[in-house]
Amino acid sequence: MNIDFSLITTEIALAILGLAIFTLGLIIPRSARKGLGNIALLGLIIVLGIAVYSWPNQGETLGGMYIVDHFSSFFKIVGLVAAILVVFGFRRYVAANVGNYLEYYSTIVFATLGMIVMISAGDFITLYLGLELMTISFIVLVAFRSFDVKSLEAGIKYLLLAGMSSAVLLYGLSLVYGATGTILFAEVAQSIIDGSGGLLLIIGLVMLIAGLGFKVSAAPFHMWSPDVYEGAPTSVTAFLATGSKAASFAILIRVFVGSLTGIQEHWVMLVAVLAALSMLIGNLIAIPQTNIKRMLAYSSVAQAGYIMVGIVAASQSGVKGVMFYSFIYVFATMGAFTVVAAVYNKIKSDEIADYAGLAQRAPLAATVLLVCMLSMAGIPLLAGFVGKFYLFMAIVDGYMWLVLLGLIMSMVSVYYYLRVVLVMFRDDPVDPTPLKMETSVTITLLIALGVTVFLGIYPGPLSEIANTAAQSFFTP
Amino acid sequence: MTFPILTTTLLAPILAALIIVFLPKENDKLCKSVAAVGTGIALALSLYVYFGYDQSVGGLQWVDFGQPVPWIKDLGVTWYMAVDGLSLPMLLLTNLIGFTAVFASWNVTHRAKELMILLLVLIAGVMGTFIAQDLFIFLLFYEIVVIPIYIMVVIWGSSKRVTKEYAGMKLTIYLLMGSAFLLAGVIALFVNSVNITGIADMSFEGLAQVAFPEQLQIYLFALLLIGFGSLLSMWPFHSWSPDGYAGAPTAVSMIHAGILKKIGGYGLIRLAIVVLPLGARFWAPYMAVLGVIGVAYAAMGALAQKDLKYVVGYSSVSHMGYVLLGLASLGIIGINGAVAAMFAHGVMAALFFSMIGFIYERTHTRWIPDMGGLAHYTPKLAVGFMMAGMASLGLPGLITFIPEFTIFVETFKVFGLLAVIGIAGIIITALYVLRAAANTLFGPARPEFSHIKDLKGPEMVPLIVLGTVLVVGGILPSLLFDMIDSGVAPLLAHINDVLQIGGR
Amino acid sequence: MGTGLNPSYFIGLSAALFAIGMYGALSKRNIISVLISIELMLCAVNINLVAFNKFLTPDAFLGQIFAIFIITVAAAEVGLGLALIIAISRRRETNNLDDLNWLRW
Amino acid sequence: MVEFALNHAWLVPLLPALAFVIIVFLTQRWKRLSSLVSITAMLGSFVIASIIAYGVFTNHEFIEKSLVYSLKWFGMEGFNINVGVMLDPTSSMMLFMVSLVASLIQIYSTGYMKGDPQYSLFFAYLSLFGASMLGLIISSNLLQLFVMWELVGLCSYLLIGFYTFKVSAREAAKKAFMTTRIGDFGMLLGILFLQIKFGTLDLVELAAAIPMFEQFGVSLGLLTLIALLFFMGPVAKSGQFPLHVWLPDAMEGPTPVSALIHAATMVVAGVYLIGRTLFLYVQVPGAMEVVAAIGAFTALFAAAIAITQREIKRILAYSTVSQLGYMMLALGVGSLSASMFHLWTHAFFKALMFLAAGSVLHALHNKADVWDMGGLIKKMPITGWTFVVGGLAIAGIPPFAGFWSKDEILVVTMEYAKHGHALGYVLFGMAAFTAFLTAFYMWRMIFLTFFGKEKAENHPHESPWSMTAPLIVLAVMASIGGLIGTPWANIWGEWINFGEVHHAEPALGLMLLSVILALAGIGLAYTLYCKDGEKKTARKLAENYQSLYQLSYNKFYIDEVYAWFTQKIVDGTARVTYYFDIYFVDGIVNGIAAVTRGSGKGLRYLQTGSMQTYALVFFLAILVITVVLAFGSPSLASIMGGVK
Repeated sequence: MNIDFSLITTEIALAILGLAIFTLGLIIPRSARKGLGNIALLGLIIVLGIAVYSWPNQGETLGGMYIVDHFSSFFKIVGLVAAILVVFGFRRYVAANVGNYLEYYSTIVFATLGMIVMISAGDFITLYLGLELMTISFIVLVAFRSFDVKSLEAGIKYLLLAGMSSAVLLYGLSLVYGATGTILFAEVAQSIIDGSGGLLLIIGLVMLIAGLGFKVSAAPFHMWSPDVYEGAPTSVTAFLATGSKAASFAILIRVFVGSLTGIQEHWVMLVAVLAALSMLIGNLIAIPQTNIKRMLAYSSVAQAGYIMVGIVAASQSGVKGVMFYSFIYVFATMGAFTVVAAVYNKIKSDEIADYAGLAQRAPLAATVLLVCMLSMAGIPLLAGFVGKFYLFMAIVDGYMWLVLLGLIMSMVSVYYYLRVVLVMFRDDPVDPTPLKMETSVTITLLIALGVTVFLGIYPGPLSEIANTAAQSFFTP
Repeated sequence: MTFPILTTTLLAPILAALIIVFLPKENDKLCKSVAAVGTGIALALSLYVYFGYDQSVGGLQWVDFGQPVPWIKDLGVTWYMAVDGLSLPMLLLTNLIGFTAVFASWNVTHRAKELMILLLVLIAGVMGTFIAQDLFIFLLFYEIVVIPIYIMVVIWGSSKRVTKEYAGMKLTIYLLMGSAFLLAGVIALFVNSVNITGIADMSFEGLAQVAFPEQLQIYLFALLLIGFGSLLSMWPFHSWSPDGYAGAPTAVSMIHAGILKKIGGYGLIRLAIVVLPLGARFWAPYMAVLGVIGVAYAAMGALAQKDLKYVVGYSSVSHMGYVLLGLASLGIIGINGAVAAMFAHGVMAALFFSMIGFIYERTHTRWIPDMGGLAHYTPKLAVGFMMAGMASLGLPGLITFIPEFTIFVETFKVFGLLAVIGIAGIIITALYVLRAAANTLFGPARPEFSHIKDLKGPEMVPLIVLGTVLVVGGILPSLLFDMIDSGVAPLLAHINDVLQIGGR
Repeated sequence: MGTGLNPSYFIGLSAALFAIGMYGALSKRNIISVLISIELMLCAVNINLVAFNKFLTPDAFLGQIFAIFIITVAAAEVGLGLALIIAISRRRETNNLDDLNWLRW
Repeated sequence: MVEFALNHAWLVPLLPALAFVIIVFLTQRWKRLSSLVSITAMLGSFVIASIIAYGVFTNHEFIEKSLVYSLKWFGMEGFNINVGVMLDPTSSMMLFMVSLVASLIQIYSTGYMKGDPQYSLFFAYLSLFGASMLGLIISSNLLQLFVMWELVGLCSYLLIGFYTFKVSAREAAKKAFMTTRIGDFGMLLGILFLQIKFGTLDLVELAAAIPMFEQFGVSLGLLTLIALLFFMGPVAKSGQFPLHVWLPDAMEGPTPVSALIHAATMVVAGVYLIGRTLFLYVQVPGAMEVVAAIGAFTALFAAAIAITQREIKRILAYSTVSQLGYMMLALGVGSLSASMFHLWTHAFFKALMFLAAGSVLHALHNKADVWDMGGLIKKMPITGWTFVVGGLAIAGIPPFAGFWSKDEILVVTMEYAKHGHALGYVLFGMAAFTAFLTAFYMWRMIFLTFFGKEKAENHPHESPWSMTAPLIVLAVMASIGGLIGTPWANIWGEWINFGEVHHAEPALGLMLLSVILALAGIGLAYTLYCKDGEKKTARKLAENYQSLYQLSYNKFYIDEVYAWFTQKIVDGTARVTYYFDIYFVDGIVNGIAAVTRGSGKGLRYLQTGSMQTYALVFFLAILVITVVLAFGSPSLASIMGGVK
């Protein structure tokens, strides 16, 4: 079989970039390794350029094992954007708290590669490979601060739990394979339509949900995420919360909406329940948190719940909602975590209490944190509102209870976001010296702010793109 | 392609806010002046629009850019800024109160810069809801105001019976909860309209043309009623209001009681009643009952208060009960009255809160028993207080009487005895207002207040501007009513058509 | 194939193996044993794959290929795991999971 | 000129209104100037009013139809309100009377209020009152009239509480406003009924529409209800029982205010209003009887209180209440003419007596108890003799004004009785007895104040001319003002009537009766309070009939009942409501919040930090889901309503 390389240029370029950073890092002197960050940034931007440029290309290669359509391209771009922001916005944080640029940056790149491979996966094996490439890279990244026991604990927890989850996922895959006799999504879908099914398939389905739900940290498979988010370096947390989550959602859609549509009646309600559970648990437990990273972790569990709503719809509008939301979610989360990291750089603390008077010490940071959190809460004039609108639109007839729950829960989330706002804005700082933010951080913050607000006021273009992408998913 | 005067009006405060961002923190007088100019421009523009509106033609006028600008295609959202006789009074009210609110907080020196920025954002947000003729844009502005308010309350608020943190959080979360229901309703409304007509159109006009089945209307109207009702402090969704106002700084109390609540009533007309007439017809009796309960209950509550702000807080709940009653009548007279009452109460409440704010600044207390005889030291302030109070008890010759009377005319016809209970509210109102006034302003002069100064300079602005509106509106009600009627009449005509055809 | 084997045996076997692994993962306190239990679960998967391949698609080696991939990746994972365990025991003088609860609530 | 005045009658209220604005915004600083502005404006109104009166009373067309012109105030589909002017003999008479009395009292005030820090403000208020009162008189529309009605109420509130530092004044003002408010509530309902049933509030249209009320789907019962509701307004405003309680307290205000507002003008607005809407009442005899009964009862009741009061102004206040009762009675028995006639004469002699009383208080530095006075007539002759004139007038001694009007009322009551209303005889009896009491308590006061021997501690002195001049003018009016309505030449009745039959030949018997009653009252007062210096008999009577005396002296404890009702019932309910609000309604809100927070705190501890717990949850979840999906999926779906 002939391989159409034009379809996988992005992946190839990314792989080259990763290796290049690695080898380059080995040959240049330690002192010069600072530059690797810039190289990674540059490379990623180029790769993003390639990805955007190759938007028109669609098709399948490797005999259907690798699917390239607007849907996958969209999520690839999302992942790459996340990677770029991580590399750019956290440079000082990495320099100060992580070190070891060489492995760090190359691993970031490989994690990204894993994501986009997984996004394009057309069969179980590619799925598994991409997933594991991503996961293993992330384990490395999570445990990167090997001098910090918290980071190590997070790493080992992530390792073991991820191992179990992928074991479960694989078992599920094997069962589905057993039930349908194929590992290609397309053929799976076909054979289900042709009537293959039964208990085997159901159990496989459940295990798939568990395995992928773990990756998107959907309750009740979310329990790893707070610990890992808290323990991991903030940059990694940010990447974990955005890139990995978005990619996992892409594959979740690919597997369920794409290939298991035949047995919808079995999983739609299940996903709906999981979504509701994620909203509830995420938002409720976030309330009493005192560590901002941990709070954001729980809120990202809730966010997973919202995004899953789009899968419940199992329709084009639902998929479109998911895409739109994950795009804006990347910027909101990145903005928030960038602030967290930048503040940590100055005051060496992630405790919310220590954010007192931030509005006066670093107005921009405080504002961005406010805006990003509110966007996650879905307050209008911010992108999150539009995103939620699209998501809930998809399910409003038939799932009113879920819509109401989702909206009420997002208002609850405002409660704990506002507690941070309270500390930042009301209190007067212990020491009022202004916090000087680096240019890279400032720019990242401005980007996050700009995109969040702009898409909140004028979401037209993005929703058009998401629409076409969703269309391509259903009619290749 | 006409000049987008409404969008300009909307942007004036925003622009001022942006300017203030780059002003030095220390120079708070400058910040305030810029804010005053910004709101002043907005006020001037809205006055120009108000009196430039052609009532004989009616309908939506001053459409920005000449026609709706496509905004979000797949949702059929358009940037559709226009005004009719329903929006204009609200727009004018917003800018009146916004302008005066700046001066009401003239004496604030603690972090004045931030206060002004938030205030301007707030004003712009509220303005947007009234001029947007597109449901989605309306929603965008609908909630944005909540967050600035929270921040303002927790920074500049005051803790009395409840802490300002509690008050702010209650205000915010309560209203957001309400808006959750509203949002659910709106989403369902939109999706169903698409399912029925096949085309996505979010403009109020477009939605009004959709023929929703009666059951759906009833079910959606309930959601919208909860949403808008809680903002209108409809009983029993009112308990945020007194605490919220008590905790909030003067400017926020003014804007919140003056305008924000009115968004609830405005939305009920513009969206709920006009788009879902059958649902409205089903729920109208319940609305009326809730309205009457609100009137009597809140009036009684106000009677038991010792804190000035609580008195006004409860009284505003009670007045909104009248508005709800008027809306529930679903008749042209009643709805005209309700809209006019919203305008009138806005002016009155704003004046009341600004005066109370000044009193609090001077005496550092709002506890009525601790006051008395203030009229001896601050006659001007007393005048303002009395005007607001008299307006609040619906004294003829002030702007509040005719609207209330108009509401009574319709509701008395439609609901009979129920309305009588509501009308009886005017007695209780008189009682608590007169008590508050008497115990605050009159009686023997207290030596401990001998040092306090009367209103002067910028502090006079709220009294002058709002007081003038109170009197002029009272003497020439047609200024207000002709405008409102020109806006409400066509809507009512539409509703009646639907009720004829769709009804039974 | 003449043998009287049918898939259900293999499914049962793999299920048992998976369950054992799961039990180990849940009960063992030593990190390494947990790691090993996870390997057991993966083995269960492999058995499944190979068996299904045998019965469903004898001519295409989907299952085998998949299994090989899994084994490889698992190896990498274990390597990483051991590295982490070493690092941990350096910092916290323990390889007992119960001691790793600094991150919680 | 006359034409101009008739067609610009709105100038009459406008001038004082302008004066108010000018004083408030411009001349407040200069006291003299302010009073000058106010008086000039009022005199201007008086001039115009006189011209109007001349124009009206010289043109017989006005007897039949009144001059009306109006313009749109505001309106909408099905609800239009025009404001305008309605001129007929009644209104032009009122215009003349009010503007005259008001001018005199303003002049008087320049002397009385001299040196008061809020001098200018006082005149501003007076002007505002003048404006709204005159506006009320010429109103052609019930809503317009109601607006003015409330405005005069506001002025009365402001002026009663004019001495803001006095707690008593503050409370009295509040009481006045609240009491009238209750009346206004009923009146508002009445107006609403009219608007709803007859679709208009224009007096002319209503007058045309109401006689054929059946055509508007209004039953007689409903019309009666409307009339009675509407009557609540006048009951409160004109201090009729049981809403009379505010009027005596209203004497806390400066004396000119008492004279102007609470004797001559505002309090008679209620009577005037009923007169204006008599076309409604004649349709409903039931309501008419209520009006008459309440009027008669009030007259007697107030008189019974007045006989024991000690404060000079209180006595006058109760006499006002009682006289207002007369007017109501006259209306109730259907005689617009008699009632308006008494209104007219009463305005003069009551204003006169109040001003005289004010002059006394001024001289005695606000010592108000009549028992502390005596022999003042020597020191302040003008005040004293004018007061006596007033006394004669109110007691009903011919030829003083009061005699003619009171006699008229007695006559019409008797006729009412003769026309087959048994109730009429009772009313007549009450009215007659009241006449006796009136003469008695008035002269009791006069004897105690001006005659007998002087009290040493008092150093009275005659008041300045600015105060005495108005007294003289009013005295003149009080003496001759009634001559236009004598039974022999009843010019009044011919102009001002509601088509009622007025008796051709004078009823000499009744005249005699009323004179005898008056003389008896005066004589009794003389024997008790003047002949014997120590007034032993008087005191003995008081002691022998202690209970009765207390009952009367404490105004039959009506105020106490009201106070109890407000403090216990109303405030009690209010407090209950409030606690219900913060503990129940708000309790639910806070409860939900607490539950949310609490559940968050609780769930948090699932996150034990031990990785194996997480794994356990993970696998358990899988197990549960598998079981549910494999065996219960459809039912689950149906429960959650997951239908697509």
